[in-house]
Amino acid sequence: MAEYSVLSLVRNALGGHRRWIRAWRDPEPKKRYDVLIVGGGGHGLATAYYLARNHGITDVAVLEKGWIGGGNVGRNTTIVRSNYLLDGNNHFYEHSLKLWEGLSRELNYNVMFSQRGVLNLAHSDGQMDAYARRGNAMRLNGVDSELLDRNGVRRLYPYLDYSANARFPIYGGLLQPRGGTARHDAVAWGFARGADRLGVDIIQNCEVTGFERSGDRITGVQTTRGTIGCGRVGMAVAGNTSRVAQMAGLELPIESHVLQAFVTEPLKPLIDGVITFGAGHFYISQSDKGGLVLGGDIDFYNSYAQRGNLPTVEHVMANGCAMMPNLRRLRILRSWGGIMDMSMDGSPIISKTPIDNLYLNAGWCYGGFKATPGSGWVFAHTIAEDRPHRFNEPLSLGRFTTGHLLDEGGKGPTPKLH
Amino acid sequence: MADATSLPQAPLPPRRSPLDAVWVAGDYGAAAVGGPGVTMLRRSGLSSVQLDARRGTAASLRAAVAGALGLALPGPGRAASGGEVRALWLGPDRWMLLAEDTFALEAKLRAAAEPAGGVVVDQSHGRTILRLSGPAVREVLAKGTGVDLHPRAFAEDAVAQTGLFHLAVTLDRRRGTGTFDVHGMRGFAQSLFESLCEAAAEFGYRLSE
Amino acid sequence: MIRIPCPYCGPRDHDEFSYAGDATKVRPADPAAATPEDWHRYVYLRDNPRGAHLEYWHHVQGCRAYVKVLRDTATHEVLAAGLPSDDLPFEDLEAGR
Amino acid sequence: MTGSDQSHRLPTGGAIDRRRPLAFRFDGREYRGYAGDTLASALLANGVRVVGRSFKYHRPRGVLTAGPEEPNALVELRGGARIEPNTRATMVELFHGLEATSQNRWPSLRFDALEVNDLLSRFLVAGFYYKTFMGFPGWHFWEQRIRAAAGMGRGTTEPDPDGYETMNAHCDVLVVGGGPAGLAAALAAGRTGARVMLLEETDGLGGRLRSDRETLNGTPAMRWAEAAAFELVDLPEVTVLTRTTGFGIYDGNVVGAVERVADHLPVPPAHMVRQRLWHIRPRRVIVAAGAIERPLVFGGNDRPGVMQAGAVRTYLNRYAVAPGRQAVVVANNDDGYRTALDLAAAGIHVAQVVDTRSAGRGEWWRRAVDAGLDVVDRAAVTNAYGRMGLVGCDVTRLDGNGGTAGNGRFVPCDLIASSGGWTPSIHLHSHAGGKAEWDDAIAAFVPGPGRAGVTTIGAAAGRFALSDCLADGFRVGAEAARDCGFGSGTAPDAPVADEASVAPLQAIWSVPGTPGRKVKRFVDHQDDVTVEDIELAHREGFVSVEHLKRYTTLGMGTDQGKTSNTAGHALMAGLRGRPIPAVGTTTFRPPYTPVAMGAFAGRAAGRHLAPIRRTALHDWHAANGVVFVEAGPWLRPQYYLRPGETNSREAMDRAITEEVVATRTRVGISDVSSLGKIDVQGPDAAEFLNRVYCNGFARLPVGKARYGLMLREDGLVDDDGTTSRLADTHFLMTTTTVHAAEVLADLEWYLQVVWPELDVRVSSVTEQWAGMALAGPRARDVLAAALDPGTADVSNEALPFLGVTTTATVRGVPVRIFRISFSGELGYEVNAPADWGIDVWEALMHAGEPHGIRPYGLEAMGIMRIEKGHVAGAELDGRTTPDDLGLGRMASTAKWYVGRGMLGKPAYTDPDRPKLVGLVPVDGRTRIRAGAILVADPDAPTPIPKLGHVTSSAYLSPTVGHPISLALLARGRERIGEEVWAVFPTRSQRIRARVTEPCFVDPEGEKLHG
Ligand SMILES: Cc1cc2nc3c(=O)[nH]c(=O)nc-3n(C[C@H](O)[C@H](O)[C@H](O)COP(=O)(O)OP(=O)(O)OC[C@H]3O[C@@H](n4cnc5c(N)ncnc54)[C@H](O)[C@@H]3O)c2cc1C
Ligand SMILES: NC(=O)c1ccc[n+]([C@@H]2O[C@H](COP(=O)([O-])OP(=O)(O)OC[C@H]3O[C@@H](n4cnc5c(N)ncnc54)[C@H](O)[C@@H]3O)[C@@H](O)[C@H]2O)c1
Ligand SMILES: Cc1cc2nc3c(=O)[nH]c(=O)nc-3n(C[C@H](O)[C@H](O)[C@H](O)COP(=O)(O)O)c2cc1C
Ligand SMILES: [Zn+2]
Repeated sequence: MAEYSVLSLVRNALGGHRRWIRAWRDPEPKKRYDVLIVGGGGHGLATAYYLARNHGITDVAVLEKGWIGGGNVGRNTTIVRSNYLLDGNNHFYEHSLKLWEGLSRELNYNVMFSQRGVLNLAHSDGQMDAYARRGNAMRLNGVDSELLDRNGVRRLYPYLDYSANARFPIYGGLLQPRGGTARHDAVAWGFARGADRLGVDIIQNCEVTGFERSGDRITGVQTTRGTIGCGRVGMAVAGNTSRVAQMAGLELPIESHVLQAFVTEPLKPLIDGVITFGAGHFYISQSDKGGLVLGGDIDFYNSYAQRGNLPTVEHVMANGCAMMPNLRRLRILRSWGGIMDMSMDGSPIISKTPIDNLYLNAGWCYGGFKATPGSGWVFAHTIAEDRPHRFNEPLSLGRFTTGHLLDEGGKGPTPKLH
Repeated sequence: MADATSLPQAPLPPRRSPLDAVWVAGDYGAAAVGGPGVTMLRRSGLSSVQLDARRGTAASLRAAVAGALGLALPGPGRAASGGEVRALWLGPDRWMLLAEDTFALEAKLRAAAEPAGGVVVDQSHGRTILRLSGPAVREVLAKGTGVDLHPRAFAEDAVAQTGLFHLAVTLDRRRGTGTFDVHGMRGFAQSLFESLCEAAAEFGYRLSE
Repeated sequence: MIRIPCPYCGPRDHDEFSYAGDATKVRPADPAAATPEDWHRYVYLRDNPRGAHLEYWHHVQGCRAYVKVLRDTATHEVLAAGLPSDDLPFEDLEAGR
Repeated sequence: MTGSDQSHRLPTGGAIDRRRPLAFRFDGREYRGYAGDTLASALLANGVRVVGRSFKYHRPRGVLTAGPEEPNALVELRGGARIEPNTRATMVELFHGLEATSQNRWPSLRFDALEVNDLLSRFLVAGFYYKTFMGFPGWHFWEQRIRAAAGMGRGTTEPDPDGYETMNAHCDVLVVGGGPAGLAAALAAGRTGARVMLLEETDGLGGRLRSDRETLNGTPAMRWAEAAAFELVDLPEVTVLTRTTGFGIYDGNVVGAVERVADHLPVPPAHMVRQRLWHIRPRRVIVAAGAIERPLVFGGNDRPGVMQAGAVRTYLNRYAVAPGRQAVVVANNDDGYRTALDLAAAGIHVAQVVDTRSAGRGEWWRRAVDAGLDVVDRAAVTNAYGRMGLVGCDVTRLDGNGGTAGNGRFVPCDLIASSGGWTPSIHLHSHAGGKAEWDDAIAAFVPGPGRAGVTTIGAAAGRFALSDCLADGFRVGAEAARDCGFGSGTAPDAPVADEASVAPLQAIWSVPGTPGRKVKRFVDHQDDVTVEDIELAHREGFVSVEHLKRYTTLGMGTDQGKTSNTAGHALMAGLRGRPIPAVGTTTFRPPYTPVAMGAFAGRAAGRHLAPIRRTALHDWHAANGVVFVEAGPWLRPQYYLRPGETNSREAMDRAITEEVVATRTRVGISDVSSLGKIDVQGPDAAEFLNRVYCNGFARLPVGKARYGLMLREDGLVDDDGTTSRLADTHFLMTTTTVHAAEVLADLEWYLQVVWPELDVRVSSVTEQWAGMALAGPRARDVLAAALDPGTADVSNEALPFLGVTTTATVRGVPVRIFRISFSGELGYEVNAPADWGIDVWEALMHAGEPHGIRPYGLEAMGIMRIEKGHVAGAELDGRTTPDDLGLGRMASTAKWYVGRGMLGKPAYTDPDRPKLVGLVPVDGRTRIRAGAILVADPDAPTPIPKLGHVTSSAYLSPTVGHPISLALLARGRERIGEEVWAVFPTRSQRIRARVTEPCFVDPEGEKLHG
């Protein structure tokens, strides 16, 4: 019998739930590991899992400075999609989406991946053209996408603002039916438990504070729990990327910015899928608990504080209420922020680095949650094989030098605009 | 090059205001005992001429302007009046000069300021100026701007370049109780006007000719 | 609201400004002599420190000056502000960090 | 339910207005209360006990508290478009005609089908959903059911009819909380003349003094509060805002607050907003937010009728409501005695006073005993009974080792007043990054070191004695004013509180169950988190308080754990065998209490989402059949209908075609005012432009215009436009509409930061000038006819292509004329001072009448520029190099300019890069839409390799007679004449296309120069 199943649940219920064991162990760090993963977020944990599962590398520790899942994986708006324009991104994210589709069973952990559809609204002819291009490019890659006109959008969501009062009328939208949401914490916990069961040590409250070097190689990492030796190091510290990289002497094309997110009081089902506003940055979905989960733009200044300021809050709400005027009376229950590693072209970096045995997973901007399984998969491959997987070849650090940028928005090297 | 500012021959058409389509004089909003909380009027037909000092010419420019207009160009955050002309500080080495004429001020400034290092740019048609007065003016403006308008912080002749209802404006605190001139961009004039009216509605407001 | 003391206008809400990023980045002074590597560093690479950060804010809705601001990226506290030509006590802070 | 008409209203007392009865409805049934009641107090006055259902187990729940921390009594207030789900009945001021409905139950509050969850609760433990629902029929199936069961109140799909707004404020001292501490602080600061603001969440000042029977110098303390309130109102620089919650402190100590302007009214009257959001920028913040009482955790502690002790006092003293007729009081601190005495004073039978402490016999105990109350200590309520309302409880001795001694004694009661101590409201202190420190004496976190300028006082600082609260307030208020330059900082004398000494609290985080009885002990009432859930989380390794929260949902309800977090965290600390401060607390986040999204949005709703920018010619268009289109902030003419014509697809198509044909064959005019115009002046102006444009500007002659291309620092194309030299040191730059603001900011950047040595001034003159493009073979005739005679010569010789003249006048209005063209026709751009824009436009229209002039809009303009192969937004998409657009030769090799350093990147020079080409359908008919992808073989297996995409398209070029498109195509220039597939899978289209030069009309530019 699977460790987690209806039957095990019933059996444990009858036994007063006394026999459940820890979801993951709490080991003391060993002196040395083959691979150290710095960062116990979604990507770090998924990488450890796939190192063990796909490559048989189990002498692995994930070092997390706080509690696992406390970073962006635990504070994002949980939108999962693969509706990217540029091939370099599209293939990668679609790989990830396919992994999502089997993830709960793979991990024997219900990550509540729910394919409720992601709809991007368009508010001008130009935007419709841009969405058409994206939708068409996706289809050619074998990815689902539907171009909706105004009536198509209205059939899905009759309560958006179709009135003459709308400042930016809805022209139509791009729908990815296979997109959706997942239960963010469960993703971290599911990968942690999966990795743990395969022998990976998950070490919390263990901050990496420096690297031990011997020439171009890293021999170990200094942590708040002592020095740990290693064969290879994978870095997946999201918003903290520049700081950890600096310990290894690397300067990266990354800025850290704060992105806020919000949840309303819990409601009976109101919004089925994910809707994004096209005339301003705003996206919304409803969690299974009932809260509307929403977000928008970053705060537009470098930040390592996991909180933002009122102008952005107000901007997000104004966009939301413009898109859905029925939101106005609903109340925001909680707001928070996460620190995002904004790359210079708005696309991620999963790459080897100038240091032989140091590998980099960063630059996730607004959108790395959806990448979690795919990122772990290709990052594990990159670490295990010392060369990129075909899906992360375009995501190399070198693209900033060669000019093979992946700039979905065409915004240029201005992170705040991505 | 001197634009066609040598005074034109033909009689000029009257100047239009971007608020022509929406400005109907009268009382609006809540009925307020003791008169409207805010009275708004349009200051139309003015010359608004922007004057910049080129690099290192601020002092000579000040002297030239003082000589020609009898006006000391004000420092940051201040306005000054001299004769028929009012000067508002807009930014480093930049002022807006205002007078109740159509071309005379620009011509005068070109003659006096350009030789002293001044750069003259006519903005008369680009800005829409509303004058707000009345007991509720401060509250109405405070709904749209983060600048402190309390007399302790924003006394007479104080000037601020700021956002008002998210639009770039210049606020000019005039003499007398609670009178402010609001200079906004022409294209946004109607949006600014609507925002001001909505903000003023609870106090009652008057649009006067 | 970050309150930024504009050297001209006094303290203003940060949303009157537009953020213009890292002020320690110096554009190659002699473009002809600059190597691709120099341009790469200038355009793409960032120190991105946690703590004191020297940065530009453009007072777009105010006096339109670019204001140099020393701000702590961990607390958002503004430590100093001045004009682009001003030396703010960044080095001191960095040294003490 | 036993509700008769105000059966539980006390005959006297309370701060209600008995002369103003108010009728209201709950679940359709009519009741009566009084002005001054809350919905909760009015329901209790009517004997209504069950008001809601819990989140998960759907257990019947009653009113637990009397404040914003209420986890149970959540209702749907009002209805229709104004429905407000999850509204705390304890915070709703009663008004006449109020309608409220219970929520999270079906079909009714009394009979809720999902109460079955309570029976299944042994399966529905914390996190059960992570362990199941993975197999057939899949999560999606179960999710629908779980979602329907989850959630609380219902939202609406109708737009909210009410208004909101924002208000900005500045002050020296801001006081948050209008209890005794806050009042004292505001008084002390206000008397100095400092600008002071005081925020109070409820409808009146006084805080706990409104609920408690405290006295100062022998008179009720509330009298002092009333006097303080009067004094504050009279101080000219003091602003008191009631019904206003300070919901968060942000950077710069800016406090966000929401004022409920009209929530206590049935509907907002005309011109009144419903709520107002305040941005307050104080120099000093004093937080006097009080403290929140914790319920004790015992079996059945969620039964309707179990209430916080402090809330019981509020209902008795402030609302004159008897929350029960037969009470048991249980506490681990002296609040039990206080409450018992108040109950007794109100004539309510106190069946038993239970003190869980072993050392609680102080002055309050003595008073209780002296009053003849039946007091038992070292005992606890171990289980409470009564599904729809309390009927009694077991009172059991405690053995002093965390267990019970002997069997419980059943005590009949319909009210249990419980107190587990008070938790200071350190929310705002924490928002500002302040630390929390554990205080063993009160068993709660109190404010530790925090941000400069923010001070927490009174009960919010863990100082519960009234005398301490007043002393804090007076002292800190005076100091804060002094720090702002007002007064000496000396605190005024505080009135003397008549207080009994307090025996120390002894924490008890959960009361053991009675052996052999299965009971649920609720830590978090709203989210149904029990002691067992916390034990399970511990067992499974979710031991950090943050994991605990996320695994069990402790503190994640609408109350955000205000009553539950401390106990929950303490229980985890106990399980882990670690001290509570080492385990810590979860993060406090704004808002302090939930805030409506509309309040944040303010007036930026509907069409006010973003301001609208109108051109100087707007009113003319509006009067002449225009259809406007949103272009960023601008409203621009899209096309013009005939007089009286209604808009339709056909009308649009015909209008656009006519506009193109008129312009190509006769003359057209369009509004180009929105193009950015930047005045550039100074001795170094030419050098400056030479650096920002990739092509040369240094030698542009005076009186000439030139098309310029600007790159970003990364070498990709940023913007384009024509720039004219009006005088040696004076240029006028134009930019695209979308990039105008950005380009100006960039120019300022280069001048202020990068090249401060250049002596150049730039300013936007976009608004100063109305711009009109006059184009077509007859353009010159029209222009010449419109000009005031003798003001300018516009002959081909005098004003050749790219010539500029500034001497002309039209109807006396000085205009600038630029011979440039976007349409490829003989064309002029005429700029007129904006206030005369319409006059000049009308003069041109008038002069054009004999030539059949037509105004044309963006659509026609778009078609004509595609016909000419001119690039616009879809090609300048931030990913193209000059060479991609066929403009590579513009990039000078003779000088340095922004972006040049990057142009050598391998990817930019890759011959496979897509290049601008034209496309026509091989069938001559089918439109190749923008967004189509170009491929060699549409039947190739996926992923199908892409060669490029269609950027812009005209469904019909009236000039060439068939559809045309522009595209970026790999090796495009080499493929001219070849065929490719343009596929549009989202419309199931594939079209055979021939690759052409990107210019379809007049490639030699004869028209332009003619
Ligand atoms: C508000 C918000 C909304 C978002 N919405 C979405 C969305 O809807 N869809 C989407 O796809 N993406 C979204 N994202 C982005 C997504 O959350 C992130 O890109 C993704 O989670 C980043 O990867 P991660 O999970 O590994 O990062 P994290 O969870 O941040 O993991 C990094 C970990 O590294 C640890 N760490 C850092 N430094 C050290 C050190 N020195 N030593 C040890 N450990 C260290 C951190 O504590 C952290 O736990 C959002 C992000 C935010 C902030
Ligand atoms: N019995 C006890 O042990 C005990 C415990 C705590 C407090 N008290 C008594 O309570 C009183 C405490 O005085 P105090 O002034 O510190 O607190 P208070 O509770 O009397 O007043 C706090 C006030 O702040 C308001 N408030 C809270 N948060 C707010 C916010 N975010 N925005 C706006 N308003 C907000 C509340 O509505 C309340 O009116 C004293 O009388 C004290 O004796 C007694
Ligand atoms: C998808 C999602 C849904 C959430 N739902 C709730 C919720 O219902 N109640 C709540 O209190 N917090 C909710 N949160 C917010 C968390 O409480 C928390 O604020 C967030 O994970 C960031 O952590 P922090 O606030 O501890 O820094 C949610 C967060 C996310 C990402
Ligand atoms: Zn400024």
